[in-house]
Amino acid sequence: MTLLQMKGITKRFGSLVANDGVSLSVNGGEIHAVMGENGAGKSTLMNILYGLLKPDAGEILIDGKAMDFSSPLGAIAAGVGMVHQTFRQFPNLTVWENLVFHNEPGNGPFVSADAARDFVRHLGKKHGLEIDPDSRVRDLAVGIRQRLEILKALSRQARILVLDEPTAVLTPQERDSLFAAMRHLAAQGMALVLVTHKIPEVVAVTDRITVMRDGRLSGTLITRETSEAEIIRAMIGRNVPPTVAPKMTPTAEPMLAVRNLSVRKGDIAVVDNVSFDVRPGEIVGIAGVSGNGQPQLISAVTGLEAATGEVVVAGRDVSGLSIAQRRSAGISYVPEDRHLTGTAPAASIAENIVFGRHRGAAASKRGFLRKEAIRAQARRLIEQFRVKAASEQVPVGSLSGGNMQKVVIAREIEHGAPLIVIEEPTRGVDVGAIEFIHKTLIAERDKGRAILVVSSDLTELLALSDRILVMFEGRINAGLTGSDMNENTIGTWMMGGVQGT
Amino acid sequence: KAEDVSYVLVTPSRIGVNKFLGLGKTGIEKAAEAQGVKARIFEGTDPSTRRQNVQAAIDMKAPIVAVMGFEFGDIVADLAPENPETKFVIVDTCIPEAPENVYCAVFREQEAAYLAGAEAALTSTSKTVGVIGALDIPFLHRYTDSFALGAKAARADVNVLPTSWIGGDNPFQDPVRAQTQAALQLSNGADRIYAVAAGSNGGVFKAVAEKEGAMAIGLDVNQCGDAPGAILDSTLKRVDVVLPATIDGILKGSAKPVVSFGLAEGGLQLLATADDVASSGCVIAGKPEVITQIKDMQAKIISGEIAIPDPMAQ
Amino acid sequence: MIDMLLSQVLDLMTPVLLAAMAGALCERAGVFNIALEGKMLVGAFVAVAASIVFGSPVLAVLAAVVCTAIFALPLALGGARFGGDPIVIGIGLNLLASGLTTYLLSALFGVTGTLVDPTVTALPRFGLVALAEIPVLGAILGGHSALVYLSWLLVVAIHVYLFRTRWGLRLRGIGEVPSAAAAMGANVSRYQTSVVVVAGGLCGLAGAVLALGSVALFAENMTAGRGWIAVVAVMLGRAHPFGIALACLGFGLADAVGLRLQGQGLPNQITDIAPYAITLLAMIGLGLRGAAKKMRNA
Amino acid sequence: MTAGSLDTKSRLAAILLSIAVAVVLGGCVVLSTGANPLSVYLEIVKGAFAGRGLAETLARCVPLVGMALAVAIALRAGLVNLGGDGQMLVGGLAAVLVALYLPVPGPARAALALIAAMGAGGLYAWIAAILQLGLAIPFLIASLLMSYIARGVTSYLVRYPLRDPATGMPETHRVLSSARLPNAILDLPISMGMVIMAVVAIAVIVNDRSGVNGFEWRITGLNPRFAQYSGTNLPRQTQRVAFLSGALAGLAGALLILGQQYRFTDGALLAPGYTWSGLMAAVLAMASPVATVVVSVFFAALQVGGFAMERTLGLPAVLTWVLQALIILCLAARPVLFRKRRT
Ligand SMILES: Nc1ncnc2c1ncn2[C@@H]1O[C@H](COP(=O)(O)OP(=O)(O)OP(=O)(O)O)[C@@H](O)[C@H]1O
Ligand SMILES: Nc1ncnc2c1ncn2[C@@H]1O[C@H](COP(=O)(O)OP(=O)(O)OP(=O)(O)O)[C@@H](O)[C@H]1O
Ligand SMILES: [Mg+2]
Ligand SMILES: [Mg+2]
Repeated sequence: MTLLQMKGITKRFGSLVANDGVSLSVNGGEIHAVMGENGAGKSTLMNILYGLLKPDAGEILIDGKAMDFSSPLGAIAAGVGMVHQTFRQFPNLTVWENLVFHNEPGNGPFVSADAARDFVRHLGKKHGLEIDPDSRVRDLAVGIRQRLEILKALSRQARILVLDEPTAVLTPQERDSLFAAMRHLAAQGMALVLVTHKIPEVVAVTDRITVMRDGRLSGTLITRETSEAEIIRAMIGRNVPPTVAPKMTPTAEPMLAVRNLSVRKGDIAVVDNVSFDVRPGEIVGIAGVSGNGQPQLISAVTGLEAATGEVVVAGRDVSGLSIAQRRSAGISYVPEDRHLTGTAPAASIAENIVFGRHRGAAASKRGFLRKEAIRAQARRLIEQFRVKAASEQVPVGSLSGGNMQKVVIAREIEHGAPLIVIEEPTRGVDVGAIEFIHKTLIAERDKGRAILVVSSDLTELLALSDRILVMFEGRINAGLTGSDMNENTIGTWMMGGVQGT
Repeated sequence: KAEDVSYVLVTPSRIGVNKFLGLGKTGIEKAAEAQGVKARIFEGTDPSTRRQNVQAAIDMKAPIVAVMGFEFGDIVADLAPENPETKFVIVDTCIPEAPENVYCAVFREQEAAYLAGAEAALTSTSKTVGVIGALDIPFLHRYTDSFALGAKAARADVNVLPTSWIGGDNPFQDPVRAQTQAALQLSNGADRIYAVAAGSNGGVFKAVAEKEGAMAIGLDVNQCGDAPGAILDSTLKRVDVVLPATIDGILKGSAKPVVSFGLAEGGLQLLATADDVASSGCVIAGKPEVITQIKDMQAKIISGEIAIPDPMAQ
Repeated sequence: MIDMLLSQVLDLMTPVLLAAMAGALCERAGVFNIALEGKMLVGAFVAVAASIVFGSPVLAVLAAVVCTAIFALPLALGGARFGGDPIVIGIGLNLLASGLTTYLLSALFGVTGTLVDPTVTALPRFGLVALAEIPVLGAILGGHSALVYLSWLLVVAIHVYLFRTRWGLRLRGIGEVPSAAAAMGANVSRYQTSVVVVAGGLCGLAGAVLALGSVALFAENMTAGRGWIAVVAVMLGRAHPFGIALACLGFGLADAVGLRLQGQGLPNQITDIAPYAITLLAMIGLGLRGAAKKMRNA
Repeated sequence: MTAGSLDTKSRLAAILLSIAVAVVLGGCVVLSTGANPLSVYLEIVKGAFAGRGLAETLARCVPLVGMALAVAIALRAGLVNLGGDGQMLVGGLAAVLVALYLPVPGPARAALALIAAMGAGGLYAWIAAILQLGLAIPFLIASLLMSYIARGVTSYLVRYPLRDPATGMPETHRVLSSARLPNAILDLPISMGMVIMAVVAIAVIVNDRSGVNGFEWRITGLNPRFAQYSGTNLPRQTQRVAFLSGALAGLAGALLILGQQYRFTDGALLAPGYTWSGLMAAVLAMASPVATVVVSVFFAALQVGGFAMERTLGLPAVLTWVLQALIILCLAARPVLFRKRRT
């Protein structure tokens, strides 16, 4: 039976039609995927369902009854839960405070902290998503914060659960346990809507797929009866062959040489005596369960974080140098979080692209910006990287995630630095853009650049890397090449490498 | 034609802040009325608005422009030479090498303050007196230092507490801080306090009113009604008399460029020595023996037998 | 001597403490409240005016609370509900308060400067009977107006509200990430608006204490910067009720000690800055310790 | 370079609309006192721009624009400078010391006094920046607290060691005419202060729009993490911006003293509340230098016109405050008027 029905939903932002008469129906007990390119209108549709946006036209039916949500409050009351793509959390509050917010256990006006903690533990155990209820959210790793986000939705006794790209930051293990939880919930009669760009996940876990394209419904597929290629075609109107590039084992002098690198937080070494090389013409991937020191390792290499040990770039010891000096020594860096670190969202595309090299001769003259040159460069990169944007002058923050990512990558590749350090190259990015970004990175490798990639997406690591290093508890405990580079082996090493080896 | 002519008074701050400025307002109104012209009052708040106001008064061809306070010293010095047909009256300060169209009326506040100190000492039972000033500016030392001098002169064994300054963000209008200061002086034994704190005086009065036997002396106008029974006396500064008189003198051509007013000229007065002290509401009215002593002292000051130094000149 | 000092500190700091609590609530709700000074002034004016009209201190305090809450509406609606800039609205309100009270003073009562009226009585003072027995403590804690005791109860109450109740939790969340709070179903603008209004009432209370706590009169701009001290106290206390209370206590103490140092011949220009200088020095001290700790860890 | 032109237009419309609302509201207040709102507004406009009014408005612009830009450049880079009062005071004091006591010829004294003022104001703000960087005391708090300290110390200095005993005020001696800034250039009512401030304003605007430094500061203000990741040396930048902001405040103080007051009088620099008016202007203008200058000029005109109106109509002085407050509140509330556009 149909639990949720959205009919003829239309939503405009100014002249842009984000949703154009979209319909969606989801049954109880069903896991339903919503797919589409970046900017296709998925988040908009889900925000309407959750009462965050008001549709210009169309209706929402739950259990056949027409709903009119003016706020998330109404949606929550009607049994809609949502795991947002961007975390909606309070970093300075504790996990339990975040979880019971607006739904607090306790007597009268008082919140019972103990009841709330028990609730967190209980819920975590039940769904295999355990978190310490008393830690501050700001201290948590991204993966754990994602876990909290899912728990939050589960805690509201939602009958319809929307997950907007929930797996983007999860490790395979975390992802699998999430899927198990999702199946469990579906079995209890819930309707689950999964927004994602990852086709294997869709194939693995969903029952039906609604595909969107340019704000319109492009088709509804039954997962069992369809294929990856068909889904992709519905999404972007063409086939995307999987990226296969021959693996390389260059022997040139290392472009990046890391020696005995350690980062301490209090008494704990979050990066513990790590050494490795990246050579020109190779892509080295770093795998690991989140919370094992990958971001700190990258920060130590790029100079965002203080560390002991040695970092040598192109033969030059950059250990004591500032970020700017390391950049000019030859590091380019695509950070994990494009909103928080990778861009100034309120500034224009052109400004974001030039920033960091605005003092160079191409961008400025005697202390003044060469605005036309800067814009021309931005226009060229927008074209080259196929960024969907009205012009180079629109704020980067108004781009969809995939396009924003392309801007960051374009900017960093444009540096021409011999070493590219890149975190989560395609998080939240659609298949078309993933293909493009992967091809671009491989092309850069073939031009002789050294590339260091951190990704929580193993498929991506396997597709890109010539060599994979696995991090566990701050150390690199495996360096895998050739036939050792497969999900099983990597997964084992990610868990510490005890069983089965 | 007469309706278009105005005498203008320019004050350094909003009139409400200080009773003294209110006296100036009365004074200019009296002078204007006597000549059948209008009186205008321009209230400034800061150096540039003060200057603008004086300039505006000149521009509107006011024959008499009176200004009150030290704040106008530089302004009049700059503007008077350029505008010889306007007559300037400065209250409280004179400018060196003043042009002919500038008249100044200064007061010897130290004389009245001296008497206030004597009176406080003579009536004190705790043999301790104090004074509270708004802000530690040289001018106010005429009151505070001379008060101490007078107290000591009247009674050698009297203890004069160090002057308390209100300070803070709004010294002339902070009764709460004034009350705290006064309470502190009272707890240090003072039972007579001279309140030299303009709009903050209310706090001093409140503090003495709450303490049995303690009394305050008011400033510039008769403040005895503000806390009946708790105000011993007030020192008066008769700007309301001096200003019209000076203007009258200017019109008659008899005014001198520099006139100093003290007890002798009736420019300053301790209410105790006034003829109508009985109806003043001041506590001192009931102490004729002290009044006699004070009058005696006043006579000596007027005759020059007692010389009171000007604290500002030091 | 010391007991009188501490007793004075309690009296002096109460208006600042109440205003700072108002500031803390707004800060927690994510509305920067820079209008404490103006709101306190309105409270002081209304308290004295109402005292003349009604002749009852209780009604006077109530009127101050209600009117100041209303006066806070522009900040509540403009700043909290409709996304105006709270700093600009706050400065505007300060200006308005100063102009309006001065204007009403002459329009309603025909006076400028200071409004004294025999019918205005100070708030009654209580000696806490049980405390009066104890030698020093009795002198410190006894004999204050009810609002002095109330202000300390309020510190505890606001702490409990913020950190123990569901509404406090929601408020903290709203102040931190309003969009997240909205997504969880909290009505952000309603919380913010009502908190700013309640804070207005608290400022009214602060003004009432200032005007009626002991002096029982109103003088133009008599708040004399106390609202700004409250703003600083909110920052120093990091919007934490106990931290703020401590900051206010420190300010009050430094101020009272400053008054006494004047008596020892220190120029008042220097004693006036004691509260700020001591605060800054204390922060530098803490900062140095923090920096040293970091060094040791690195 | 952001797609701002369209936005600027609607922002301008919003500002005009809110001024209109304020004018109507203010008119009601005026009516309630029995006066004629039209003549009140006419007198304000005349007072601000007609005859001597224009020169006075421009003169008031000098410190106001200075203080507003001081806040704006810091705000642009993400620093909230609440210490303008203190920076202005130390700047003013440094200026007057050089102008009074440095044994060089007059005009050189004036020039050196300006430089000293900028150095002193800048250093004073720089210390607050160091406190933030080194000891984690937020710049906003440090600068504010240091303001109070500057007030006390300068007050003490001019009351005692530096006092001119010839006056009854706590103030220094008067700066000699030769060391003052000329008040009329080429017989026009344009003072040296105005010229200097205009040059500074243009420099700030150009730097913000086209300078590499301005670009860097602006991006830092938008997202310091991004700026840092892109290679900006944040601590150094914070120090520089703080210094420049303080230097501007110090310059404003010096221009007041060398161009208008000629001596350092306790309280005189702060009495008109330039710091708060400036903060207000900068925040209203969302730290855009051009808008900051425009809003400051508007405030200066409003204040000068208000005083003139008060004089000619003899209305209660506080009415001007109330009017100003209403205009500010309406300006701040413009999102209310334009709230439809947000959803
Ligand atoms: N508040 C808004 N104002 C203006 N345009 C918007 C707004 N929200 C979304 N859009 C636009 O609507 C379109 C659809 O956006 P939406 O976020 O729904 O895409 P999406 O399918 O979720 O993309 P992604 O895969 O990147 O998450 C995009 O072009 C986006 O720029
Ligand atoms: N002011 C705005 N103008 C135009 N578009 C906007 C604006 N604000 C938000 N958007 C759009 O809203 C959409 C929804 O934001 P959301 O947080 O879901 O990001 P996203 O595009 O899905 O990116 P990501 O995958 O990086 O999170 C974005 O695609 C963005 O284009
Ligand atoms: Mg999306
Ligand atoms: Mg996305």
